[in-house]
Amino acid sequence: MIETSQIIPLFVAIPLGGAFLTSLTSKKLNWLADILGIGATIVLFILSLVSVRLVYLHSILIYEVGAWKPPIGIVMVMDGLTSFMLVTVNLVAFLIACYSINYMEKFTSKWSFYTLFLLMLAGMNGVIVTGDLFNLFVFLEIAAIASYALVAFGTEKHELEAAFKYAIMGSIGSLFILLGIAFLYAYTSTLNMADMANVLKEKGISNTVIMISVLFLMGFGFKSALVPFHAWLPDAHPSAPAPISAMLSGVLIKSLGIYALCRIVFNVIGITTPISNILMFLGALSMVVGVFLAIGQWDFKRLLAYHSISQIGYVVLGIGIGTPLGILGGLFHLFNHSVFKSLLFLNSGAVEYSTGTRDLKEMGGLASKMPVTGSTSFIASMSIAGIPPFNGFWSKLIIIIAAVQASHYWYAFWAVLASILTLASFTKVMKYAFLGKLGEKWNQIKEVPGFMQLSMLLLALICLVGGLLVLPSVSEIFLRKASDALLQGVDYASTILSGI
Amino acid sequence: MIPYLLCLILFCEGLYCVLRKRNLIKIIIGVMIMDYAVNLFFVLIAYKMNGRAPILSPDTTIMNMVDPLPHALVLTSIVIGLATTALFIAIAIRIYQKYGTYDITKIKELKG
Amino acid sequence: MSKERDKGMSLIVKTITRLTVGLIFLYGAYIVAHGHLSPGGGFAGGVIISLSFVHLMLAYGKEEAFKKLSQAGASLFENLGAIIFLTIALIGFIGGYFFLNLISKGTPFRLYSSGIIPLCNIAICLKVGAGLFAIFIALVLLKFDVEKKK
Amino acid sequence: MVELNVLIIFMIIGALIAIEVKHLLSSVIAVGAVGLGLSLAFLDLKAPDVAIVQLVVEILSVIYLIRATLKRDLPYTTEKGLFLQSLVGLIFIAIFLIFAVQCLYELPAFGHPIMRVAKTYLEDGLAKTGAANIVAAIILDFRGYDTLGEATILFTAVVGVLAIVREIGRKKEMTHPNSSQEGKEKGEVNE
Repeated sequence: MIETSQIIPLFVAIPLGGAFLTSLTSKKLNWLADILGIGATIVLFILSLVSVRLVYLHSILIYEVGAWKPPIGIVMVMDGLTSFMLVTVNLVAFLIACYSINYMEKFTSKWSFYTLFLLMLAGMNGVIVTGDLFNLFVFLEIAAIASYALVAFGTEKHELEAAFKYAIMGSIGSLFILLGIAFLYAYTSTLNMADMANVLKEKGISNTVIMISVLFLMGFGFKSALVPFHAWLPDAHPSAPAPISAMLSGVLIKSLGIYALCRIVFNVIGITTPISNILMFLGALSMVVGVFLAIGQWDFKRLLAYHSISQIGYVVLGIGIGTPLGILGGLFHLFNHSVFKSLLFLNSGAVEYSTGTRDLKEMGGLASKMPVTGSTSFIASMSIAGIPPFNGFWSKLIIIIAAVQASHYWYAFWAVLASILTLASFTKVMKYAFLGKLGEKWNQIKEVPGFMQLSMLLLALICLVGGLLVLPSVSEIFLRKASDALLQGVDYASTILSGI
Repeated sequence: MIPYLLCLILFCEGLYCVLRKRNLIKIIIGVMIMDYAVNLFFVLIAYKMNGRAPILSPDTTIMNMVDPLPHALVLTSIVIGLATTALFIAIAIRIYQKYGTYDITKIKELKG
Repeated sequence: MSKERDKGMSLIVKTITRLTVGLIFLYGAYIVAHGHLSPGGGFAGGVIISLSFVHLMLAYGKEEAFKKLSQAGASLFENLGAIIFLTIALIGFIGGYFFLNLISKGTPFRLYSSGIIPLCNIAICLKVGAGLFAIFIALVLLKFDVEKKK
Repeated sequence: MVELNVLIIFMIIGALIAIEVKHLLSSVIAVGAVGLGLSLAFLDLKAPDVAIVQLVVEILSVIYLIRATLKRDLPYTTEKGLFLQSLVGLIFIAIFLIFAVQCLYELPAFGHPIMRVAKTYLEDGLAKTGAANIVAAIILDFRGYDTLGEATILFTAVVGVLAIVREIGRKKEMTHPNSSQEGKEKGEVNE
């Protein structure tokens, strides 16, 4: 099994090597940066698809870094959830790297963009594949620091301000996580997650465990912008360049926030009823507050950012319900959201690229001049609003059914309400931006360049066929494996320690 | 017990500074103080009564040493703190260039 | 760094700096080389080396310091350090594992011992020293004035 | 461990001064004192590696901070009209402290760590890695992957700082009503 598990460190080594090479070689040569960025991301995407196949064959892969057995050394783990997240992250990253070739022409210093982009990707992949708590923190910080710098990439007034706010809140979240790790280390005297789960199971529930759960909830709540901790997101996500907004909203808050939280809460500490209730409550709150704040917005990207809060609420609600169906729905919605929210941010970037504005009131009738952008953003809007054949519908349906089955009728009601309000909000976007009469001053605009069109079309295609993932034969290899990884709870420990 | 408590008070002091102060440099200082407190907490939980520093020497064989693992973690965490501080300072100086002040109440351009 | 500071500080400071800066650099190098035997290591040594350059720049002004290590040079060294470190990690694949310590361990308590650890220390030292100095240069070169509004 | 408590109280007082003093440069100097106290506390806790790194890092971060505050016309900080906010902050902190104290009783007592994993490092570290300094053995061999991450974080910060200090971010003139018009007509690119 050693040969097949050699694949795991590549998920970190390739983007890191790409980043170092980009920064070393392409300060003068923009095309080299493009090639390195695209090359690294496409290799990673193919490897992530391979990893799905490997998980299907072996069900769990474990790699010991430096040949040290856990808990002495660090292990990397690849199970269903890991490969699911890897596919999500690397798919979106590859398409966004494609999009950036043209879009980032408008900015100076392309090499530092690609370097930071690849470092952020390395950080996210590192968080996903690791099986060690402190290592998770280190890679989380890589991704976070790269994202702070990327938010300020345009170096305009409001971008710097948003970046400062984001950086401060993000590092407070990180410090809470670090304090939680310190408490856990003092309590269990180990850092390996599987080993830690074993020790915690022996000791049972105590005040310390509750305290640690609260610290992690606050820390990862900051990272994933759940409602009481969401203040940075509506500033930071719109201020970044469009590909980075797509990356932040699409995958960063999920891999740093939701994935890490789920991994720790489900597999290390063990889910209990109070934590599950808190998760459901926070999810429902984010869902409703996010959508209400989004309705009044006229700035395209800011509106999308508020919808990110709302959609993250669906994911957390689904996972918090804790039944197999709920977790499946939550993870499926996570995948769908990363696809259609990235697409929407890329659309907003395309509109900004052509017209130079983000204000919905100034647009109108753009669909006639920009057919690709218009049609793909129609698909994405219908998808996020939950209209039948598109993927968003299926995942929301599963979450609502799961809430009803677990007799949380109120949460189901809030989910339906938020979905209706989302539809209303996106009807507004379509009406003001793409339909209606073409404004006088937009007669000269052109459709965006080829690579941008290509990545938007591919994402729209995934939105269309994404619903097929719930078919029993398909979900057996992809989604079911991921939800099984969470459902096994603290048995994670015995699975891993026996797999060595 | 008492060192743990004092260390947490230091952490809360930093948190108070971040929540309360309205000056960019003061906020950075608050984050630095929180960082110090967490690092101190790691080293406190590693301490062993009458232990030695975890460095072996050829002539003695005393094994009553403090826990070396948190020291390694703190080394990493100090570097992370330095990196974030440097980034904060760069952003703060750029904000000063744009607005001419470090006062956060005067530079609120973003709404909501 | 205002205009009059560009030429550096007074003669006394310059003389003292000339005497001490080499020693500081040497001390950093010593800490790096003995990282696996005594307290210290690549990180501490790297910071000390970068502090010696910072010291030079504060005392003599920008031009003198750039003659020793320019910004391009600093970021080149930083990249080299990062790539050497990653390469050391990847060389482990020859033995079958990422980060495998496959060089002979040598005799304990000697300078030439413990496999990849001293090499890693040197790579980290290059990276940290050059990187922190690059940040310092970037902050110093930043004009600390309010931009004129048009 | 009286000296340790004294050192931490010194740090707490230093931090209070750093937070409350009006003059920014004095505040930075006070932070330097806190960092020095922290370094001494590490030395007292038998962590010489960490103490050295903390000392040198403290020097460097104080230099960076002084770079940001070395300006004559910087106004003194003023705080006013934030009574409600400080009240909420204080209540939150009080709740946090009360809960934290509850669970401090359940942690192993001060000076008696469990050392489940650490025992292996101390006993086999020299034989398996050949490094006499166990901390160096951990950061570069047992947990070398963490150190790769650490080095990458520093690299990220350097590239991030270089990206942020660019004078102009966007290349050409754009009709951009939401953002300000500054920084676009500036001269050369600062890379």
